[in-house]
Amino acid sequence: MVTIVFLGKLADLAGAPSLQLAAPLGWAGLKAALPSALAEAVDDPRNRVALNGALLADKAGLQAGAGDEIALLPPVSGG
Amino acid sequence: MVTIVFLGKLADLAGAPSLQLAAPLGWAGLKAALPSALAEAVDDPRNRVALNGALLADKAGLQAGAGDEIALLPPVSGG
Amino acid sequence: MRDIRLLHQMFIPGTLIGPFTQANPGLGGVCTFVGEVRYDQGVEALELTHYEPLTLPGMHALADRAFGRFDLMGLLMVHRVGVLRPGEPIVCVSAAALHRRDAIDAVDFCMDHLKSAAWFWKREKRGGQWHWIEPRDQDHADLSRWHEPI
Amino acid sequence: MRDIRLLHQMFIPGTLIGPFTQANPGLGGVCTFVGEVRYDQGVEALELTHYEPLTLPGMHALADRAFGRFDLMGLLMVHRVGVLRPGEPIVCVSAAALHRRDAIDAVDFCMDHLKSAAWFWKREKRGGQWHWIEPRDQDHADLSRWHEPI
Repeated sequence: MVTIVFLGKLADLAGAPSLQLAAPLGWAGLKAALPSALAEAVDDPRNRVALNGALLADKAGLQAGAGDEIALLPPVSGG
Repeated sequence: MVTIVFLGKLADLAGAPSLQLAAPLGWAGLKAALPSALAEAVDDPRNRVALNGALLADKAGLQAGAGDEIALLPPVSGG
Repeated sequence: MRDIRLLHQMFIPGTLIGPFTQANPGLGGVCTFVGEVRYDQGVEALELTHYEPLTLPGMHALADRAFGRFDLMGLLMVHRVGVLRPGEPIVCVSAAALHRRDAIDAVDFCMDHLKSAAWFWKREKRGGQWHWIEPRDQDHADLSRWHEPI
Repeated sequence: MRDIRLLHQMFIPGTLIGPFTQANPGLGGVCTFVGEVRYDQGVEALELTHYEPLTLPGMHALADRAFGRFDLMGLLMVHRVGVLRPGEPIVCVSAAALHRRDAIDAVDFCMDHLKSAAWFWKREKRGGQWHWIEPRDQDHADLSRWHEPI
């Protein structure tokens, strides 16, 4: 399984802080597995993606295997 | 009498932190009453003069009466 | 002396600053900034969420950059996470250096970056409801002072 | 809350900062700079002379300008006079404000002016001999950051 972690307001949209999806998982597969409002939100270029704690320069290149953790990160809040 | 206060290295040159001179006292009279090395030093434009705690814009205009305090102030030390 | 921490409980800045100053003997100056949760109209609480694999490493990377950019003897950078009440300290950055300019500028640099580029998500509770805090344009302006991209 | 003082005895900054912070409820941030006498090669002691009718009024005038220039809730400005040993605190400036930029900039502003435009004469003892410390060009450069004459 792959763990998907939602941060900030994406956790509200997801209705949960995290969920598990079957491995392997790419960007298209991830979006397909999410409710459409959430899939649309994570596509917003301001929302970043990290795989096992490393930020991805290109979300579309996501390739997660069993035991990996994907984090979906909205922009950080203002000071 | 007029009190003359020497600050910083002017106190070293004067050999004392202060001295008393007869009132009234103007700039020429003050310099004439000081040892020549000290008179020359206080003439340096970097050295300021205060009368009763108020800086003088023009030293030459100094006019001190009985009970007044003249302070001779070298530039402040660096931070 | 380098002390970078996320704290999950209320802290008293003075209990950190004293030991930090003592741990940097020979310093010329120490500059400290402490931020507190403001009593903004109607705000009952502030919650900070972090993401473990990014937030603390990000603070360490920021500390590395501060040490690279300024001539520092020590740097303390402590940030709260969890639920905070108005008046509670939320962040404390302290820099010790031989010269005051390095200490002051390092604190300014770390605060600008912590506020706008560190991985914290904040929401505040007003009237019993939680509201997410959005990014601010001012934060981008703050970062641009350091001639760096976000 | 405004607290401007010349101190003739050793002080512990933490004993000033805690009460100062408490005295400004609702602050967003407090920035503090503490300067200490450095352990410079061979320096045994530092003596600061002040001139009563100018020095403290000058610090108050500087505080007035800081309050005029920055949006401050409180300002603490404490400076030692007399003989100090290496490692002793010599100056402590703390500014409380709603926003961090005002607090940090006010401390920076006050330090630059205290260091170069306040009425203190300093001499240091090396090898048993006292030596006066001259003005520094760097101090003029520091002041010019604020677009003001010395």
